[in-house]
Amino acid sequence: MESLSNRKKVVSNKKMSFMEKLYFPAILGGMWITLKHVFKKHNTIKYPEVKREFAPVYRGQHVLKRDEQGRENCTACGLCAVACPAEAITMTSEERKKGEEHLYREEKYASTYEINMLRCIFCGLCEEACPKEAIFLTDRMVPTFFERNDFIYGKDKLVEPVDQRVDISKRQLTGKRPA
Amino acid sequence: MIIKLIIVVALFAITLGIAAYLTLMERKVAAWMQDRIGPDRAGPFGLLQPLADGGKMFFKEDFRPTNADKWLFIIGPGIAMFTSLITGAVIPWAPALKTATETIAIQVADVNIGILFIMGAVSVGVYGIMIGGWSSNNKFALFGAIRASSQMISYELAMGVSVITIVMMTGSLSLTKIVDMQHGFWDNGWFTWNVFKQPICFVVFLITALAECNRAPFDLPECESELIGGYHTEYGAMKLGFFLFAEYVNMFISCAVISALFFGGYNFPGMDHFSGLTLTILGGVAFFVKTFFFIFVFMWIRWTLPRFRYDQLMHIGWKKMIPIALINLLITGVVIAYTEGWFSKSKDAESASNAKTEQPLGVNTSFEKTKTGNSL
Amino acid sequence: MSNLTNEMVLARLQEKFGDAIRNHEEPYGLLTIEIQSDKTHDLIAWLKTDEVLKMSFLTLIGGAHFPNDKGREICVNYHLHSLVNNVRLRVRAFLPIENPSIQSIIDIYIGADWQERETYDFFGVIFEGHPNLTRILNEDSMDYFPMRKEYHLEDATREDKDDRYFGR
Amino acid sequence: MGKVEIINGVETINGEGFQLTSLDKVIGAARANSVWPLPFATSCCGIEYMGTMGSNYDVARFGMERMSFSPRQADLLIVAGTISKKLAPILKQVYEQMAEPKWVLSVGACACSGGIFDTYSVLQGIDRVIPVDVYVPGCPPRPEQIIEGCMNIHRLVKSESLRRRYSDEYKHLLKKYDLNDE
Amino acid sequence: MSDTPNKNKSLFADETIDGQIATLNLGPTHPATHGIFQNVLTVDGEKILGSVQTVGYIHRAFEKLAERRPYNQITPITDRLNYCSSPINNMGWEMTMEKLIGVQVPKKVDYMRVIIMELARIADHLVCNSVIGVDTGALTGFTYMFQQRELIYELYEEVCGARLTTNIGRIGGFERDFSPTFHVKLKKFLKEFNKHFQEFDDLLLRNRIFMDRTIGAGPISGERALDYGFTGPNLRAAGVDYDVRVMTPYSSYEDFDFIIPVGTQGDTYDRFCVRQEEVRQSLRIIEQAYNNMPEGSYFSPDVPEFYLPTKADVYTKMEALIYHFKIVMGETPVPVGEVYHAVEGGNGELGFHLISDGGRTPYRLQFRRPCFIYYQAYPEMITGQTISDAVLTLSSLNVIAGELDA
Repeated sequence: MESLSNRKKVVSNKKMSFMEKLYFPAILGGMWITLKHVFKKHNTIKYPEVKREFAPVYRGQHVLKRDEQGRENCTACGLCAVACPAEAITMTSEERKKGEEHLYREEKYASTYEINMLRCIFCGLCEEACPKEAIFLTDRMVPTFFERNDFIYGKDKLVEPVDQRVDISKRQLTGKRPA
Repeated sequence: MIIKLIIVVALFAITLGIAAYLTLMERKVAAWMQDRIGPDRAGPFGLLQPLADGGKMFFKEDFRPTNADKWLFIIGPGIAMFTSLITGAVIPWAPALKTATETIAIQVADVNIGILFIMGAVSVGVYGIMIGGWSSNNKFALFGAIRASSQMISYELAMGVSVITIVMMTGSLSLTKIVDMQHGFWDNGWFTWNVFKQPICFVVFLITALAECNRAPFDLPECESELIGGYHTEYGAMKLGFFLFAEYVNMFISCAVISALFFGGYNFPGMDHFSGLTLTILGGVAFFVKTFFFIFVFMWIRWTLPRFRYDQLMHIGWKKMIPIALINLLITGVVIAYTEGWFSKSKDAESASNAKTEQPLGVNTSFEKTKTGNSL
Repeated sequence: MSNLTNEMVLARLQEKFGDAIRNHEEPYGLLTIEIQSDKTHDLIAWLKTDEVLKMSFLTLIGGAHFPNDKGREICVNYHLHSLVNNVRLRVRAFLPIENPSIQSIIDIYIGADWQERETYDFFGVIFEGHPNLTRILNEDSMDYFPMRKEYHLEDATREDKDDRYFGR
Repeated sequence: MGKVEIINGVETINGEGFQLTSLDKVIGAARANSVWPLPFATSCCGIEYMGTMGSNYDVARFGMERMSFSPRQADLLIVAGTISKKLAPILKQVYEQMAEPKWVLSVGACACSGGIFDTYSVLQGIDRVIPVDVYVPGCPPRPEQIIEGCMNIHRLVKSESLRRRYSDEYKHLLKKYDLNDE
Repeated sequence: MSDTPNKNKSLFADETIDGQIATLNLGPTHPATHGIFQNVLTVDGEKILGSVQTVGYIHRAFEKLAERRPYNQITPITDRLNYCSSPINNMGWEMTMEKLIGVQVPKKVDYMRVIIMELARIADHLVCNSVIGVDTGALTGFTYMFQQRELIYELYEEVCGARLTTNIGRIGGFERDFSPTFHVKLKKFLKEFNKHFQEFDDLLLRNRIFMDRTIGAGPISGERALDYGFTGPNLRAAGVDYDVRVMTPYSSYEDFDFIIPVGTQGDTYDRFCVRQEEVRQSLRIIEQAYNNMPEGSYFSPDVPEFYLPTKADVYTKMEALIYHFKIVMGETPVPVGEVYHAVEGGNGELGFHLISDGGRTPYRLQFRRPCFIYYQAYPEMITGQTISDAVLTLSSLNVIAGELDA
């Protein structure tokens, strides 16, 4: 068959030279390579003790952010649920009542907000969809559990505690794109 | 008698212990070569890993496939384990301990056909694999068994021929004599160790030993990527443990035989300056150092090389190894005949001293007959 | 590489197959012709051997279901590629849903084997002359053709979902 | 070697199945350090499991580098990847072929729940056919998470009584999944 | 052994050599299948007489799923096609969409895509070739190459935040620019990769054991391969230099200088060599793209109805907010039309045949999955060979279950 691209080059050479036919040169060469590695420093991360640093934009466990005054950002608009290809997010919205202004930033809030971590594929579309900067994926991993039900993350696990803020400032590359 | 008993028990324990820790060593060597750490969480540096494996296997459900042949299924690993353990009996582990009153050989039995015994025992060992593989009633296991048996038969020949070369040079089948012949390190302007006298023979023996132990690149009987587990596919629990254990015992014994046949066994340079208990201990240490070096080489090869294909394996065994070994044997024979003066007219060379050593060539022919008779 | 344009291809095709070519269009630069379903095999066979076009590479066979198009519900697409001329061509035939059968092209391209089976599996298109027209991806016991528009995607056994949330 | 019956000879404090004896502890520790996995790797998560085997994460540290593709030899079934309804019977068969004691690690969204593939052909979670011990979320999980899951399995193994496999609860569990005891 | 290409045309050899014929199940969970598919081999001893394949064990109904998801949610689905090189799938899909809506992305996006796609190709070929190593019994090369692959994953992670199923890029560009860390890591990777790769090469390529194993294993001739619809490295190994990157350049591939490596007989050794050389060529392309990276935006400003506006805009500008909602809800109108777009995936021509009726989801989206098409040639390639060859052929074909079964 003629060349289709004029760029082809045959790369496999199946002719063995005499030395190659003897087996030993290549075998000894290979053994030399592996021997060199014996004296090399290992390249293993001893996981539970040493942890590899994730990229700041890593898509791990979600967090529902609060604003500076500790109010929940989420307004239960449902965009994240719509954007989720795995259909893992469910929520119910409720009107904010009088006296709850210190709890919720907007007039509506999510009374329940659940993510099924077993369904979630950590694609990050919910984060992009959120118009209120409420949900973010963080560089934390979702732990493993023995029971299925433990993976339904409700607001108790998702909303960041007031005193333990989750730092997402580096992720805001998505939110605050330079023009 | 008591001393012998002690030696037997000690040898048994040491062999088992070493085999167990060889599994750890293998994992560690593999890890080092692959820039990893290897087992490090069972005890300090993973030293309890073999115990953990053993403990687990011992308490695992003992399983027998419904269609398997019940007795053969159990006998298989037993034979493999038994034969691999008895081979250690004839290996001289250290120089004989000479006390004032008696000479204690650090060896279970100094039979004068030691090397023949090892060859025989090893060739029985394959029955364990064959029986195990056949009785599991699994096609992959059967393939493994078939591969194992044909591989053993093919490579035993080359191995035997290369051993004969050494036997011819030594004039004895006794391992103790072979080792003693390599006394020291340097004598009469040349090395005493057989490896320097018979390098080709050594290479052939090393390769065939790899094949006999089913080690890569000859690990076809159990090659994981093709046959899942090969002959031990259907085995679990301690029966599997026996098979794996037997493999490591075999490897240990093979390496011991290599160092005894070619690397002077317990001989080491400058051994004449020592005597008595010191000599015995130092000799023993030298022996084990050599053995472990070869074990390392075995592992090193395994973690470097790809494996052969079945037909290529046969090809190498029959068309390469055996001719090379035979030619080497022929050359050796000619050289021996020449040095012994058979070509010169005077018949002095056939001196009384030579006649005493058990007629090398006669032994060889009979030996080969036995071998061929066995394997065919 | 010759400069074969879509017009030249079309002209040559129309010259050869005239009436059998029902329709043609050029969406996004890819010439698409609709051909009578009984002529598909001949067309593809001819295309493979034609010295000018040399459409000798079968890229893809696929189906589509248009339930609203009466009598032409099932569409079978063939993507052909002339490697030498670097021109692609899409050939399609429409089949009625009652009898969606078309001649198999496995004798022209052996690579059509699984693609035809897949199309059968998904849309129920019967490829006449295919030696082993069985389901390929789904279980043999399946009794419908899942890619047809009337069948649901979702697994009926899923419990942890409430459709109200997803706007679907 | 018949069935191991030693357990009956060891006295426990109150004779109940879940009370750990010192033998239980020793054997548990041994088992936990020598869990031989059977990677039932079907798709994406399988590649990530290969990454876990690689030098950077090295499951060998846990004594888990010996892959047992034969179910007879495996202790841990690692189901990594989508299990379709066509594959489910095979998965069940593999599980049945494994010798006791056995554990199951379900890696990734697809194996745990079907994940993104809420479709007619995908099994919505392998716990519909076999009992699962530990779930690892993620699609695919990072190797760290897989190791985390394995460590959870180890915890489970360590704290498990040797008797559990003969207990009524366990038999009930198997019955629920329509699995044979033997 | 069989140095000549396999001439046996029928799927089953009729005549048998003496001896008994057995069937052997290679799969579904056989270690050699690296995924789940089944081959029932008919064997006479070690010799294979025929093979019957069963696929579909991880059929996930991608195409049906794609009909139920809005356009921007399909990128995560394409991830799971050929998961060894998911960025190529992502970007193939994005380019298909861009073709449909008729948008020209900035040159910089093209170059960024080329870098990511070629990294993905390297990762894909590394997996395939190192797995050939594993199947021949040399596990060590695999671990060396997986360390390098791990570096590529770190690079992905810097760009998109995930390792394997990347969901990288958006319709109209990238979700974010390359971060400074990415640049540092990429430079380091480019500098050091070759050394390690050469080491792997030395370990296997000219080793006679490896050559004996792979030469003549699973051969296929160029004509036959074309007949079967082979594309990608497997076709090139058979001597046909068909490469989508050159034939129908997309994403500015015409700017780069690279050769197309080909083999001669289409056997495992050819495939191995072709992949090895392609890795080197990919590296060259990355270097060219990285050094000549044009200035500009990392997304196309022309498609506000597909590319999400910045969060800051969403809060301040009504228009941006509307677009934001429309994109997320998947309500942006798309043209009615039919597009076929092909990219050179890890295994060959990865095509997207999209029929749009203007709705929020594709009317019909069909993937041309190279694995699915060429895997059907497997029985023919292994007939007359040994079981060991079959295993090697399988791994050198690089059949990815996700792509095979869709």
